[in-house]
Amino acid sequence: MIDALAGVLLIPAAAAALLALLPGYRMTARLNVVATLLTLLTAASLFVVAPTSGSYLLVDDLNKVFIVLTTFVGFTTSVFSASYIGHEMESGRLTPTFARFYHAMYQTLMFAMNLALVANNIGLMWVAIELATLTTVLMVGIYRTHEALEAAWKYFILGSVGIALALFGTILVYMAARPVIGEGVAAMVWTVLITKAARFDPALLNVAFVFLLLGYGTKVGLAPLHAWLPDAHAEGPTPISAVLSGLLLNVALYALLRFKMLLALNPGAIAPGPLMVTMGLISCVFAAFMLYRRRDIKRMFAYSSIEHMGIIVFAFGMGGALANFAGLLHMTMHSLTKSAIFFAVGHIAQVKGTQKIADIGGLTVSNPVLGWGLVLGVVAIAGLPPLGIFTSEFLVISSTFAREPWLAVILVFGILVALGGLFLRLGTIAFGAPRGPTAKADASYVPMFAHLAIVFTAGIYMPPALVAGFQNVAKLLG
Amino acid sequence: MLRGNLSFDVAHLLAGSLVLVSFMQLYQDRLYALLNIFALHALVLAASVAWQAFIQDAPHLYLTATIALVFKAIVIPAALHRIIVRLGIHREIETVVGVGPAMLLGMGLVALSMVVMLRVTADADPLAREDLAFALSVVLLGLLMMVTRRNAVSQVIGFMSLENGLVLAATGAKGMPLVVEISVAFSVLIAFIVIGIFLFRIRERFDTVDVQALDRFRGERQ
Amino acid sequence: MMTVYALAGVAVLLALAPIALAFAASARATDAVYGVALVTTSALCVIAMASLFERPAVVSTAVLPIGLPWLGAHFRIDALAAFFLVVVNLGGVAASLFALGYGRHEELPQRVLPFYPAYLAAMNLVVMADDAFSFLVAWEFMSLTSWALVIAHHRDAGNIRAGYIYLLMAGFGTFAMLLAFGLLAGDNGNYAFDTIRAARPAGGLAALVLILTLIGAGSKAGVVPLHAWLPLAHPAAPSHVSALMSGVMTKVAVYGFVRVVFDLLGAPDWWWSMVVLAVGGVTAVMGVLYALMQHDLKRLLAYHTVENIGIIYIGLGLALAFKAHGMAVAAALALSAALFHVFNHSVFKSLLFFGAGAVLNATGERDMEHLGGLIHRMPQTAFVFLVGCAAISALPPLNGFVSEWLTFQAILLSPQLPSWGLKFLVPAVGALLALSAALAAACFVKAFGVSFLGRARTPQAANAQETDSNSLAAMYFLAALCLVAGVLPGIFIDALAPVTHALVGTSMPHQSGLDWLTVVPIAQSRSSYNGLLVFLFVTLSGSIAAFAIHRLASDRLRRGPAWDCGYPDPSPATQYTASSFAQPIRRVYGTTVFRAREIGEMPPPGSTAPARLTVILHDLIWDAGYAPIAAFIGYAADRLNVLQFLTIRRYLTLVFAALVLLLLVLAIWQ
Amino acid sequence: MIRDLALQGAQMLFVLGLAPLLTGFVRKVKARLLRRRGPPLLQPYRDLARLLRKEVVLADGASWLFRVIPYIVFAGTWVAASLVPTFGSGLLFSWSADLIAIIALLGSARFFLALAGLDVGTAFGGIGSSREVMIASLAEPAMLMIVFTLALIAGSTQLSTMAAYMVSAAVGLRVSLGLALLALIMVAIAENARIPVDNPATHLELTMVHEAMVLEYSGRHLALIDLSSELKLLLYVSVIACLFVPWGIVPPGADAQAIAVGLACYLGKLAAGGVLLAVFETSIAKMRVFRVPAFLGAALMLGLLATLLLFVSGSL
Repeated sequence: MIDALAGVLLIPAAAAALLALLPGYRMTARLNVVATLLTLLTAASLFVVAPTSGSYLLVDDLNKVFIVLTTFVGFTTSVFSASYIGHEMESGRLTPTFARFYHAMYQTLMFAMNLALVANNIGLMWVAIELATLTTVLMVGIYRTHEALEAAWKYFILGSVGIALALFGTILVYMAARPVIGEGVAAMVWTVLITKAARFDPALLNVAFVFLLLGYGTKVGLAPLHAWLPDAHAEGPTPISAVLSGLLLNVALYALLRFKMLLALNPGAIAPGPLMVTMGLISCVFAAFMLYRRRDIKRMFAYSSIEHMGIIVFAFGMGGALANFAGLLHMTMHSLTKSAIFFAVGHIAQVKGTQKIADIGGLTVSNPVLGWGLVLGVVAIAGLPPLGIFTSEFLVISSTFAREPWLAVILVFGILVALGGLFLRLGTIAFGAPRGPTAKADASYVPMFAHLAIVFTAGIYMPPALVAGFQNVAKLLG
Repeated sequence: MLRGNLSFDVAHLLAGSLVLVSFMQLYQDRLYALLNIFALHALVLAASVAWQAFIQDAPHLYLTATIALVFKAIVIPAALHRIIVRLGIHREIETVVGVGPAMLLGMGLVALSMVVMLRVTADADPLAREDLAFALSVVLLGLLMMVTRRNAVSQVIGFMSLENGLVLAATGAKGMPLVVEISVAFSVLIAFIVIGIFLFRIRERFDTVDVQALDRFRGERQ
Repeated sequence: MMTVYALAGVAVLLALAPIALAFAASARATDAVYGVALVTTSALCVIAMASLFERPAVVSTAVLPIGLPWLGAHFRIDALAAFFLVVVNLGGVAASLFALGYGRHEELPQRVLPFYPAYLAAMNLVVMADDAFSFLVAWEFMSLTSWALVIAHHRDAGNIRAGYIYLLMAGFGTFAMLLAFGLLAGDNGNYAFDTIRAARPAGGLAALVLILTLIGAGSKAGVVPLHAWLPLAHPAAPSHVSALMSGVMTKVAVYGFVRVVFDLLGAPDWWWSMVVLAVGGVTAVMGVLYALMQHDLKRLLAYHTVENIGIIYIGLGLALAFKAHGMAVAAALALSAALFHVFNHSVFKSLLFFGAGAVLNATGERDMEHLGGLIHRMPQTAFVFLVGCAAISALPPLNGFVSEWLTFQAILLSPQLPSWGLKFLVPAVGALLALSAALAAACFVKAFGVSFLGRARTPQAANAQETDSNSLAAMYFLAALCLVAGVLPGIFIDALAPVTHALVGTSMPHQSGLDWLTVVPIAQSRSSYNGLLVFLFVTLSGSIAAFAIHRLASDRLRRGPAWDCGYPDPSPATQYTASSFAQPIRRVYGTTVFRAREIGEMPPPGSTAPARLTVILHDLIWDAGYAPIAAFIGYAADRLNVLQFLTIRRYLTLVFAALVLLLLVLAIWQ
Repeated sequence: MIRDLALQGAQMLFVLGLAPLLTGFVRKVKARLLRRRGPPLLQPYRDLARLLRKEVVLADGASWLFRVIPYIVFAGTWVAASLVPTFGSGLLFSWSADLIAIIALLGSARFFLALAGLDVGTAFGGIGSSREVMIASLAEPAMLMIVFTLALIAGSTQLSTMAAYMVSAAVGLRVSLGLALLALIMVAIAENARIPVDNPATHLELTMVHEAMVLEYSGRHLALIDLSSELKLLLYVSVIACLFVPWGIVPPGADAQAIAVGLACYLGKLAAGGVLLAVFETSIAKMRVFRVPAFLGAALMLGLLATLLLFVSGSL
């Protein structure tokens, strides 16, 4: 029998196969949208009827949140990408073959990410994340330009090493679990592992976590493992940048969280918190400084993604009900905001015909809607109220300062530096006399403003159901 | 009992020799020789996997062994051999740090992996424990190779020996599912890398496969 | 109940913003927006006055199911909030009225109209907020909207830079407040003010909170050395917004300080007040000295905001000192002085910015060196601006004098303080206060004299037109307020009684009802002031003299050329300019404070080249405080930027290093 | 009540009438000291009368403000002067403005006078105003520090109360008082534009401050300005008198004879003050403008020192 859980996997898989065959980008683009919409609906149904988790697939409060977020952003991005790809085809940057390939890959990516999220088996999860990485590698290189290939290659090599490290960690977890649980699949199943984690061998778990932290941390884009991220964002098609920042990073983070829970349950093991806090702080501050010398608008926002991932990892590393809640909220808000920003940036790049910040200016004059959309997005991402990210940053900082004042101060420093970097550029991009061509952007602004609307609402009012869900998860994460 | 001891010793021997071969790789400064040593690496791995298959009587591991043997010991080296010929870079490998320091670093890494792994309480069976220690050192040595060699072929080799270490660990982990799938997946990954090198060669975007040339354009350098 | 009404008003303002956004293009949008804003703010003002005068003891609260879900958004109007609501909305009323005329000349209305009501709403919300989250949201929203207004005229790169620095400093301040609240709330997040108030935090934690609040609220209020953004941002905005920023928003910042330090925190330590006093004194003097060096009219006014904030902080510091030593009456006096000055400054600073705006409209000039003689072209504006100048220069019988007089009276109580540090600090601060008052008078002689008196220096100034009736109405309204508050201060002081009673436990003796409406802070024998009588005396004796002379002696009058010791020069360039007027003061103070240098170049005999005098001023605070930070960030960014351009192998090395490092950590762990 | 009112009114007219005489007296003494016969004592009255009768020549550029200012200045100074106890303390309205307010009144007079200097738009007016405000920016704080000292001693800023306290035995001899007196004298000299800060008699352009400011005034306007500066001089002398030599001041509600005595004392004090001033002025040279800040800064420091010394010397 096929329940919703299987649905979120089968629909993208089928769509991928279909899209690989169908020619012509208009129809396929629509099909792409339909497929993602269906996936979204199926995912949403998870909240209504929760299927029982088997030994390979699993659904609980934690990954429900992630799945719905993934499928939602996947949907909106597909809407955006429909118009975006259309423009790319007309401008001739993409050939029909590549468009077909693109859509197939898009669905494959969706499939891989969903699989990683619902996998109840650490091995399966690893496979899924590898698949997701490879598909994104191919999409990053899709323009076949010198820079694109270079970015893809960099991503590929670093990604592969990350994958290898993650695998080694996975094996170690299995080794730790086997004496307790016994041989076979059972020793790789989340639901089982969690129950018995307390009796695992701590030393093995420690080594395992180190490898997993680095392996999946590479995907999360934590400094100093981040190198692939800015280029991949900058050179790939914008929808992919949106998906990368909005989703793939989260998926890797999800894996990390699972293993953190595992370690947290084991009294003998090293506390995962401090490691995550350290890497989070490094990423946040480092990325903040990197914002200042950026000449490419997409690369700049890629670095801001690193910064926010740092904040999120920091929050989860701190742990505790408030911090975990804040981490989840921040992750959600960041996904929505950052993808919205990338939508805007995609339109900008198409209007101005460039990604060079120096050649973009006065958007609020030349393209008011687009310009103010970007301003709103940056205001949100910089953590200014009344948008959602302010709430999460408020919770993270205020809850941290009471416990670890200095950490909070460092974090605040990073956030301030980042704010400075973002608004320094925004001043020239959005305001002042218009620069560059001012073509009409014939794209749909719906996805962008939909995301921003959600972020805005969340900043003012959060539905109790959502809050309750988040709080459960926060408790789950300990 | 005797079998237990024997099986342990053999496995231990094979794993240890894998580490040894990794050191030999570090020692090489000719591409051809490096290729051959890597083939040897794969060979030893195949043997050890096969042995594991035998003592765990897990037939599916034989498949992994075969993959290791055929794909890594024969196909890939051959392919890389052709690349080297094509690119005419069979002269020498320019290393970042000299062989001596590389060896010393390697020693340090092995020692580190020992220290880390022997922390593991003995109730996890010694076989696994020793295997892991060796596997970890192989992984680290492979990574070391990747970062100390400038040219792409040797980096690919480094990556593959890293991955050999993974397979060693995976097979050493008694009764671990998905081992075969994983090794297959990795072979695909490596194939991608090799193809990538071919691809860049064929499209003649980069005049050499020296990784530095590969990212001559880096991000925003104007 | 009051809170609910007030929130309704705020909701109207908030709703106005998107509507304005939609219709900003249409011609009548300006009148509509400012009209609605005018009505709403007046309603809010009435509500606030009602809750201040009618039932000051009653505290009305409201909780909305927004904000932090498990907390909700708490709002509360007590005496303190009510008083500041009056200040905020009075400013709002005046600004909206002024903008009804001034706003018509706005060339980019769509960049002003949507943010204006939102800005007003934000300021109201800050004052009403009763939990840390709502407070900070409103606080930062206030910064955000005002930022948008600052960069409304975005084609001027200077405005963009001003907005940038402003937003950075605002973020800095907000984070400081955030950390303070983080301390107060504890790690399980009791963000509601009631719980914090109940906890009555004290000791080291409270001290840290005080410092953080001083930084956070201070950076918004423009306390030296955190003032750098203020003189850049306030002038950049349209004038009615400048008035709000300078006259009202800085007061909201003061409110934040008072709310945290006097209300939320427990019993203060005596040394807190020393910090606040020192900061206040330095701020007052530095602010006015900066102002004297300016010849941009609006920037000069902005620097005077810094000065007055200093005066307010002196009052607050005194109140803190007295409170710490349990001298409730004295504390009430000092606090009343500070709060009364809050009100007064909001009134005359708005008035002055309106005047500057009117001048800007009429001449297109903010630089005083290009003005002059406007009193002939714009007599009414000149008159109200003069009233504002007299008020801010603390001249009796206007309101500025009364609040400073009260502050002096509070200072005169300082010998009763037991702690020696304060015994010595307070008189010194008093000297600084007196100095700043005198310098302020000098500065406004310059401001008014150079821009309104003398002869027109440019054609624009010569052909200026009197501003429109709405703007004049707003200005006359505020000018009248200056006089009333100066002549009948007793009413205002009594209005402050519930506030001081809530914050320091008691309040000044009841003023109104004393014969002749005299103000008696402590005791008749000690000191008293009667604005009404002074006003009457002055007007009477003045008019008597005039009458007598015109009747008994001559009233003949003849126009003639200026005498000027026999060398009158027709060129208006021979007049004293702003910088030449300030030259003596610059030589006295500037040489040390600004390392001011004058370089005079005399052309050789026979050459027709003009002689020039160049004046070089250094903003030491900027050079020592802000420039290094910027430099550091640039340096770090450059250094780290290398990491963007490594080879793949180097990146792998990073990964490898991280791995080895972590393994080492494991190896040595335990 | 009526009596008090009458007393207050009498006081107002009294100072008004007396002020020119003091100026004339000082001039006379100065002349004598210089071995000149000098103008007659009543010369200032004659000057005023003549000026009042003359027509006003108003500069072309002058605005309405220029014509109003003399009255404002006069009114402010007069009110201030009439609130200072001269021969009798406890004036009816003395509580309506304490010493700080009186200083502030004089301050506003100066504020408007400085504006007048800028109104016509001449170079000399500018010089006068800018120097005037520079001097004031130091003189006013110094004055306030002196007020602090005295107020802290007397526990009040009400002149009557202070005078009453000063006459009582509770004062004792304090170093602070000496410093305050010294500072007060320096401030008074500066405020009244006397040598060495300024020279009331000069029309040597570059040295004048006060005179440069009022250069464009003529006729009745000038008369009012001169009268108010004479009032100011009287005011300062009486302030010094009632604070530092408070003997013989008539307490409120005394009989006519006592008042007569008080009057005599007061006139004596004025004469003494005038003589001292004259001697001082003749024995010292005018200083350069940019040495004035040092002079007044010294006064400010003295005032501050006096305040601080209060805490160490003597008991409060």
